[in-house]
Amino acid sequence: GEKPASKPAAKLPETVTIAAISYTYQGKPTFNGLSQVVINQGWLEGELKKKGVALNWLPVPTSVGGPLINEGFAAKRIDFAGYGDFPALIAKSGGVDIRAITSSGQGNNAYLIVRKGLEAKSIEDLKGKSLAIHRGRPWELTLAKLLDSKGLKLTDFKIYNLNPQAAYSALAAGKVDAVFTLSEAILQEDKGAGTIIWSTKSNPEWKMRTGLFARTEFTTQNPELTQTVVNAYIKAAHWASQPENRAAFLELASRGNNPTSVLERDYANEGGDWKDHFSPIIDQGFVSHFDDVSKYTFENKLVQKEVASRDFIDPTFVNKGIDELGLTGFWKETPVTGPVQ
Amino acid sequence: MKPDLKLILSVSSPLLLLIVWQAVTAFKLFPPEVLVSPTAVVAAFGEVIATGELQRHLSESLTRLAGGFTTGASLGLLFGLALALSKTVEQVFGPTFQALRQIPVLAFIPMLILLLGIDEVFKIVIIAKAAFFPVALAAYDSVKGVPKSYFEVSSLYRAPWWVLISKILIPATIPNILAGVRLSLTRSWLVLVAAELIVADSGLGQMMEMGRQMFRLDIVMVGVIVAGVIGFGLDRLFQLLQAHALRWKTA
Amino acid sequence: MTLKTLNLNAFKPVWLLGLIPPVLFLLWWDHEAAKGGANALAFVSLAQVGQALIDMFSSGELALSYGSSLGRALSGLLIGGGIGTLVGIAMGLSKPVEWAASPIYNSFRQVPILGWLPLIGLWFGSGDLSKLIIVALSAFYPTVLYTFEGLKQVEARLLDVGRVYRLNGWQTFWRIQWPAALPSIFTGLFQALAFTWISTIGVELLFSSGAGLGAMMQQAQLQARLDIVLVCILFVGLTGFAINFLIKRLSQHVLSWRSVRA
Amino acid sequence: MDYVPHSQIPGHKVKQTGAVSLKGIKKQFNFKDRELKVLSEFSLDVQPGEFVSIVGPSGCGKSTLLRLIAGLDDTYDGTITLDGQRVAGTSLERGLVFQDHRLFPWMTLEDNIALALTNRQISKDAKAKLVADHIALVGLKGFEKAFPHQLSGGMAQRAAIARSLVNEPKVLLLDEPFGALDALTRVHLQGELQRIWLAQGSTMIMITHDVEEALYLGDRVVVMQANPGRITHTVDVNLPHPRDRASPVLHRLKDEILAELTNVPEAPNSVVRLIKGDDQ
Amino acid sequence: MDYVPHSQIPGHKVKQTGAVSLKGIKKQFNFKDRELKVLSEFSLDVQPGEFVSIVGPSGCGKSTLLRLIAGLDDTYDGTITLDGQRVAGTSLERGLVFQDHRLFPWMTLEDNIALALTNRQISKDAKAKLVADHIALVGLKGFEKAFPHQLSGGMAQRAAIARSLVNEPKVLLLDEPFGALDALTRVHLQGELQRIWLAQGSTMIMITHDVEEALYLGDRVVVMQANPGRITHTVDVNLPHPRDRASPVLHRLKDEILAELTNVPEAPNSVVRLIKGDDQ
Ligand SMILES: Nc1ncnc2c1ncn2[C@@H]1O[C@H](COP(=O)(O)OP(=O)(O)OP(=O)(O)O)[C@@H](O)[C@H]1O
Ligand SMILES: Nc1ncnc2c1ncn2[C@@H]1O[C@H](COP(=O)(O)OP(=O)(O)OP(=O)(O)O)[C@@H](O)[C@H]1O
Ligand SMILES: O=[N+]([O-])[O-]
Ligand SMILES: [Mg+2]
Ligand SMILES: [Mg+2]
Repeated sequence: GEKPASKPAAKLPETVTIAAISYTYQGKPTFNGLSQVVINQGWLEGELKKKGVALNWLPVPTSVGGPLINEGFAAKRIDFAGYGDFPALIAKSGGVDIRAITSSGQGNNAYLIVRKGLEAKSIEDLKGKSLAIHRGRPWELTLAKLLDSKGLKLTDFKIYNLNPQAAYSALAAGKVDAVFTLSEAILQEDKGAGTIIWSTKSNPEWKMRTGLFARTEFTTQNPELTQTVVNAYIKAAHWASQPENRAAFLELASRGNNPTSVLERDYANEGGDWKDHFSPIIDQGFVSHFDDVSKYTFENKLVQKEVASRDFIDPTFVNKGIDELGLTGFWKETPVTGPVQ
Repeated sequence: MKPDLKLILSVSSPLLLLIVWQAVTAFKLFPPEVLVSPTAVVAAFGEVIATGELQRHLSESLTRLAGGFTTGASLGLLFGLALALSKTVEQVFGPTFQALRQIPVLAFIPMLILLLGIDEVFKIVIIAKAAFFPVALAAYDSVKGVPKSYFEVSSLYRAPWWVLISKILIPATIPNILAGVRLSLTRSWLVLVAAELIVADSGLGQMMEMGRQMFRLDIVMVGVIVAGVIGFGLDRLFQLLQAHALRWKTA
Repeated sequence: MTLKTLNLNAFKPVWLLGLIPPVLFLLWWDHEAAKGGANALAFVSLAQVGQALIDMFSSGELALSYGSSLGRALSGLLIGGGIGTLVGIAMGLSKPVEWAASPIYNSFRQVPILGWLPLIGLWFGSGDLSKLIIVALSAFYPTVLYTFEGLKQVEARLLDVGRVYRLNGWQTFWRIQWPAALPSIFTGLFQALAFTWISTIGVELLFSSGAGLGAMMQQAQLQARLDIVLVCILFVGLTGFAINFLIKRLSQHVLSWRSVRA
Repeated sequence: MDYVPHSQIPGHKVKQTGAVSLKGIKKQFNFKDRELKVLSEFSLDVQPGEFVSIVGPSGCGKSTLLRLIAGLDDTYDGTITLDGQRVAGTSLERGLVFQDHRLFPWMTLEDNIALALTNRQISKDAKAKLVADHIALVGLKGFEKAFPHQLSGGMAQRAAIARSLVNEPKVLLLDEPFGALDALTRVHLQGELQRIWLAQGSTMIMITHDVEEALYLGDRVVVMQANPGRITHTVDVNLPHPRDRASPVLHRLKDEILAELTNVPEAPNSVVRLIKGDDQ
Repeated sequence: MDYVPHSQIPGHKVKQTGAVSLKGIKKQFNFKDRELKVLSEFSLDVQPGEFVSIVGPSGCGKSTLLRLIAGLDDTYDGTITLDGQRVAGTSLERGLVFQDHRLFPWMTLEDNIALALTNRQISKDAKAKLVADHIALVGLKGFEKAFPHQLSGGMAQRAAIARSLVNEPKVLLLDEPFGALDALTRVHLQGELQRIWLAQGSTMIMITHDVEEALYLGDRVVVMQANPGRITHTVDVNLPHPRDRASPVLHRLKDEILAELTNVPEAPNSVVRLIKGDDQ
């Protein structure tokens, strides 16, 4: 896209701040996904140190991650953040100039779990029943797509706006008939609270996508630093993609909400290779996903301005990084090159 | 003379705040994405009123608040008095009361959902819990501080407990109890909004939370101001009550 | 403790009465837990809670989270309570300050904390400082209110005595107004204590994650680990109880001049 | 002097009840680290319908004694009975005028007095009438709606007297009821108190520092001394009521009592040296 | 009777200052909807070092008057001067013993008295000595650490007297200072007050209901009447100090004052009918 031609900063910033969804593990924050791998590898910190730049990680809890990161971007307190499609788009639409600079793989699965004892096999069976979802969270889009495909509308259900914690309690207590949520649904199923009747495994294209987002001002002023950060994430993705690192990665991930067994099942039966989960490549699928999100949020008046992908997605860093690191062709996706359409 | 200064000061201080706010945003000292200007808030205000959203959210919240707050505060008053007046009640319930009043009601939500479901009763119970404790504590603590001589006069005339409470203890402790009621209103608001975040489709809290999720800080500010103004109004009401109850001091 | 120092009278078993409600509650709890089914999810068995307590304790996780929440609550109480007392004093002693400050104070007080989050996040980041500010704010409100009320209720007949002996402003405050307001100020402190705990837990959910009972509880809920939630509740309650007890002792000592019912 | 039964005093109706008996009362306060013996082996028998005056030095335990009889304090040794029944807690049968007025600052004069009638099973109108009558009795007409802080010291004291009279207790305990009153009001209220006492046949125990008053009203005057509080002297006043204040008998008895009261081993010395004062 | 200058009374040192003058004082309270005229055209000149006693019926405005002189209330018409200077606000030169003791409940007896010395520029030791001396003066040795609620009524009143004496004001205003004291303590403290007055040459204005006391101590006794409060009579007592309480002059003056005090158009009637009482 066209960006204002601003000169690179003469001086490097003192710190680079990366925010990411995190969990508390043994009293300390553990980051979600690749961020923790980046930390563990220590490469980024070392590279930045050589340039006299400190690396600062900002852990944000999942429940308020979106708003916190958006506010941090707006206040220029953070430079990069790994988070979801929906909140990032909201920020962009609200005038916070950020853009997606890598993908974080195929995205997250969403699940539909129904309470014990309810004879429902599909979403259609839930018509007129109560369905809990946390409004405004990224997986609402997935639900919208599912409903759309079946010719259903939110108004066909008795919708309860519940946060996940409350939703699981209500499900267990039989106070709602179904919950639409993320992979914790597997855990709930294991605990006997209900049965999963649908997931994005049947429609991988509806998965919620996450990626690394950056403040545009920062990337234009510090392209080299940005490249370093992106390269670190690519290296982390490469590490995680190695089948021999699978167990180690799952162990890291299990420090979040879900035990390894659940993660295994979340990752299972998806076809393709293990490494597909981690591809940083921004491909056309990624771009069209954001087009969809943009359209949906605008049509549903969740945002006031429609965001054009070309202003919002910048594949140049990741493309250059893959090149620099000699990883061209390692992941199967076809990178978008040139301006995003 | 004096009342004039009072009026001037109490009107000018909020006004000054408003002017500073407008100035800060006009000079773009902070990014407009986060510190929205008063004019933007007024615009958002117009928007949510025009769509009827504000009215809907507000009436939902106020209904919940009215139910939960009045139940919680009045039960709190009774319980606090009982705790202060009866040794037995104090011995049996005192420790539990002191421990329980420190625990955020939000921590009990899973259990409450199990017991009460997720409909209005549940929300009202949560607010009632939040309203209960400040009033109970204020009543307990200030009745404990009532001079012995008042109890002696009352006991001399063998005033029944309701006379003791209504004619002696409440007047003697009204400033502190009302302060407790005012705090309990604050806390009810807080918990109401929190509860609406967790389990609701409507209400001021939901409006603010959605505003935040959707990065509409102008709408969040509308919520802030509406909550502040309503809280202030209710608070004024209590102050008037207090002035009425204390007229024996100045009459 | 030797037999000599063990004063048997001090061990009158009346305090055992205080155990009745918690014990009854636990019995009911275990009964519910034993029902199984949906109940088993919300009412974990006490054995499980005990096990969680042991696990969390031995992993050091509990101490870390607990210590960080306790530190936050106490420093918030100290800072918010301290500033609140000062502001309450200023409002209680000076009419113009009261007139100027009370509309702002009384409306800000009513704004749900959530409303401030974006602004506080913007100005102070989303780290420990912001958390501390919110916690301190929650202690600030009650202390202002009760300090102010306490000072306003000081009897004119006692102030007259100070005038007769020509006490200056400071002397009047320190010798008359402050002691007269102390009972009310202590009530404010008791209120503030609860508010700090509640906001400590709350704010750990709302800002950057890290050590803390609130964060731990939040995550445990998502993981459907009710046993961990209960251990956290237990610690919040017991700590509140203990701090309350200490402040009570202090107040009884400081307010020993009152002739109140035993 | 022999005791003249009240029934022989003209105009005095005596009830068969209202006998107060104190036996071996011991009372102490924990005062800092030491124990303060306030009453020691205190015994006194008051006949039904008798009027007993108590005089004694400041701090000798008079108020403490009345509090015990009123049932406001039960941490003492010994027994106190009313008509043979052990006194436990307060009762409407035993009224008390406190030394300090103890009006409730948030109640009007009227409401303060009406409080005493809370438990009286009579109509609202009758209550209002009683209250109004007693306000008039103590000369406070026109101040019905006044709050205590709007009353003078003597007016507040009178209000407290009205409050204690309004529900006609069988035994009335009065702690310096007329201390803050001017001579005229005092004489008037002494007369009223006597009139009520004669008409109701109630038992009265009154603390006063005015020996004349003690003699004018009392069937008996009890003289106390301090450290520990005890009875050192009892004077029977065998004169019919109402009495002639100028009676030589009363004068003689007054001298006797004053002699007893001033017969103290050591009075505090003048120890204050005056350090300022420009004319020293 | 001619006025005998104080300087001619043996033992009486008179300061050149301490003249209190009240001219045309009018004071009213807003009482409910009506105005209550409490003082009307009240004028009084007090010489330096004079002892003026004020007697008058309850509620006639005596306490109000002292509050005005003390400078606690400046909402009145007329002028009050001390040594020709208009009185504005309170001053350590004008001390006041309140009718109720007004000790601070949170201070020990000692601290309550020391409060009066807060602004006296003397050493800590000297302060402690003064406080201890005055506690002894009023006979409260041993109660230094007592809180007010641990004192008897008379003890609290004595503590209040000690507090007012301890900083030796030029003008001391006393509102029924001995009202709650027994005869012996009262005589003792009257003597002490007189001794201090004589030694310091201060001006004293004392309200009392005890006419004998007014005459025993006062150079002049001012008699007030109520509605509105005004001076109806002034009696000069031209006897040297200390006086003989049995002096026939004092007895004659007492009768004169009592006659004046009881000379009121209407005394409250006995209006209380006794509705209960089993023997009616
Ligand atoms: N704050 C007030 N508001 C209204 N009226 C008042 C107030 N203070 C005093 N009064 C009235 O003023 C009158 C005089 O009161 P004051 O206390 O001066 O009487 P006093 O002469 O000292 O009587 P006493 O001997 O009973 O103490 C009384 O009628 C009283 O009701
Ligand atoms: N609550 C208390 N704690 C400690 N000591 C007390 C308490 N109440 C009274 N006393 C002490 O008991 C003694 C008797 O007090 P009491 O009030 O009975 O005296 P009194 O005879 O009524 O004196 P007065 O004539 O001065 O009213 C005093 O020495 C007093 O200090
Ligand atoms: O209990 N509260 O969380 O207010
Ligand atoms: Mg007494
Ligand atoms: Mg008076």
